[in-house]
Amino acid sequence: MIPASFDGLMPVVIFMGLAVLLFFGGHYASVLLAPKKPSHLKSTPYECGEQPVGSAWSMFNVRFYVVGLIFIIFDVESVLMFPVASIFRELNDMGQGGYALIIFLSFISVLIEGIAYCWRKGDLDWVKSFQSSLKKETK
Amino acid sequence: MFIQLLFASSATLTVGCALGVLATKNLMHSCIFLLGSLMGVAGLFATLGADFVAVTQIMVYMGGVVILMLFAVMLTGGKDFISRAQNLLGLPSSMGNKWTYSVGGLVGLVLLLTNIRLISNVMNSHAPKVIGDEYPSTVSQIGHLLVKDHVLAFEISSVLLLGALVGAAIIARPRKQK
Amino acid sequence: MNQTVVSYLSQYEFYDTLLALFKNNQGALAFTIYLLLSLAIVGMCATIGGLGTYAERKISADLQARIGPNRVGPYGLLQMLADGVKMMTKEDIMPFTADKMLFYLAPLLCLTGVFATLAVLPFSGGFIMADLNVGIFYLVAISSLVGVGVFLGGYASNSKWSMLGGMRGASQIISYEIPVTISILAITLLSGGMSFGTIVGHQGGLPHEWFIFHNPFSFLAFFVYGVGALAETNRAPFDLPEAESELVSGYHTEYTGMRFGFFALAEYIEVFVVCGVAASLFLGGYQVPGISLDILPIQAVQFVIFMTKTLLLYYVVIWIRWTFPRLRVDQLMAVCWKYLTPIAIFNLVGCAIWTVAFNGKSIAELIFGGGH
Amino acid sequence: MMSLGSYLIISLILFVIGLVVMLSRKNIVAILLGIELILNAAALNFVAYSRYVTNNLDGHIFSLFIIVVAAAEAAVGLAIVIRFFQIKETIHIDEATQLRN
Repeated sequence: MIPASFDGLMPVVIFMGLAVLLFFGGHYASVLLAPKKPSHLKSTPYECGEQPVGSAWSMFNVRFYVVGLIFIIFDVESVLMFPVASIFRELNDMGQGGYALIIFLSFISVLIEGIAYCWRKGDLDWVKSFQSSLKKETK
Repeated sequence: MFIQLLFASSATLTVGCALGVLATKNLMHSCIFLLGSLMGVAGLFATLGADFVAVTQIMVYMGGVVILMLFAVMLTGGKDFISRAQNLLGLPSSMGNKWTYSVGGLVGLVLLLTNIRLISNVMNSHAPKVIGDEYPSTVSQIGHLLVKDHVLAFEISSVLLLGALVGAAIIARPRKQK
Repeated sequence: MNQTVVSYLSQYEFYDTLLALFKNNQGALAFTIYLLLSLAIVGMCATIGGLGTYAERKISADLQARIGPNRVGPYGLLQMLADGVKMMTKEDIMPFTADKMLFYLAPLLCLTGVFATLAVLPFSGGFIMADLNVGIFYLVAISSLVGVGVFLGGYASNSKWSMLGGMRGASQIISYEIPVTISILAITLLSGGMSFGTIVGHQGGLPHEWFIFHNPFSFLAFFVYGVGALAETNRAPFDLPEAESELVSGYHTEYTGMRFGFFALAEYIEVFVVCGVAASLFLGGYQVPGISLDILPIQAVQFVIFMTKTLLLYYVVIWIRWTFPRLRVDQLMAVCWKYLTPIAIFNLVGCAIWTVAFNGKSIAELIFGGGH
Repeated sequence: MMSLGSYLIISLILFVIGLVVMLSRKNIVAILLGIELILNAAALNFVAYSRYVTNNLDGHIFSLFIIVVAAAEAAVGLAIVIRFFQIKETIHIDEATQLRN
């Protein structure tokens, strides 16, 4: 059999290397084949044919950040749940299913509190004023 | 052989991109260099046989923290993040001239040598074990540790995350201008 | 232990003759096998990606009672080659206001994130490049590079359309990662392992042995995963980051020629990967009904079964695209956070309770009484 | 080449670079980048010791929780940065002189 030092890391690295190779190969092919007639007008950012006004790197609404914030907390919680979930069945077979279930559920219940809080406070609404006005109309 | 190559490339990526974080003045580029550096650290974890920690590193940092930082950069004034008055390595000139750097460097060197001298005794008495090439699966062991030995840390971390979520949501919530 | 395609092949005799050819250098032989098979998989996936664009047009034409591409080659089959050549011979334009380094880097990130997922995709019992024991978790993690790539593509162009598309795309991709991850967590819980070998090994060839019909919660989880995966790959009806009618072309508005081609290729391969994951997590993967032998011809049958399931799902994805209208941004976020995520958490809790209550048995085993 | 010492040296370099980033930058987000580098150096040390010295997985658990705490810290820190920017219209660290308002 194969020594374990050749375990799954090698294909992962090879695939990443292939992506890089394909990227540079494609660039090289396009350098060889593509025409090169640069002009100032061609390389202006597209703004429906008008002269671009200002830079696009301007400020954005905070709600993007709030979405990212909720995401990262849930992401980390799911990361912590993965090893416990993968031995859950094993624990159940060992007769410790109840114990595992209590641990797992108490962990998830905190997660649910988080999403319930954000829901209650309206962080999950994308456009607050719009939705509240809709509710008023329907009332 | 392959593992050594992986180690060398990951170490290069880690250190090189960390230097990039230090040297570049554009904050967006800094974030991307940080991504490269953290990816290198993930590779180093993989060479240490810590497959679960490596993938966690990729998942939390690459998918989460870096995106959050990119968002934060965008939310705090777009392009206006190029800092002024820096010399080599991105250090601001207010931090000192060549004399401060050379004296500080000397002191640091002396301290480093002293520390190595001190630590080498400990290192020799607890000689590292000879490590074979085997990389056993860590996932189920980590799972067992999380539900047995470290169950308190596991549960409390969820409370910590809840606190972080609530606190950060309160701070960052858009509010009306007075 | 991680099983790989090399360790699978090494149980046959021809491996030893190959090893003798390589002067007993295990590393070189393993590298050669990996490299050749990787090239084969990448070639196959690129072809599937190219055929995806063709199938997309043909199926949309079919649904709208048109003919679709029929000029290049028989039935227009060579359309994808024509597209590829066209991509390569287009001029590469970069906006002069762009952030040059990040503009180069963005397609590479997308491409790397998608290609790296191919390493753990289980094409058959032996033909899985690396059956990592963190398999599915690794796949979820590494595909989040695509989100960074999309954001950077939008940012670096310094065009307003791109910037809007990039912000939307990044927030959409990260949001929908949560229900997808939690659904996968439910399957991990049922199968008791994260590697694809374990997950597929716990299912059988016939539908009642699949995880989708394991219990009511996993049935729901399949749909949560499906919707979330559609959104993660920016497919319609969740194609807000590249909505033509609102944002011109979204985050790749400023990309031309080959660089645009990389974005498109990454997207189509990602759809294929997502379908493959759905097939192997919920629909039994490569399992052949009624046969438990492990010989080389069986591998070919398993490969065919896996590809059939995956391509059928691919067809469904295209079908959905031409059937449903696009969502609005606030609806998009509401679907993710107010419907999918709570349902996914509910499924996870349900699966956990089911596992403890019925000792991990599926519905079919409970009704017909089967071994554990 | 692969030994405990080389991992420790990489971790040391990472830590020092993170420290310099933290000390030298005036931009709050850049300071958070430095903190991430420092935390990663610590996590790398834990895993390296876990493989070469103690031979059990407690080090992995430690670095797992380091990553968790780092994510929480980044979330809260960046939220404070954004709030600070909304009040002061800048993210220069020297402007942060008041505890209230």
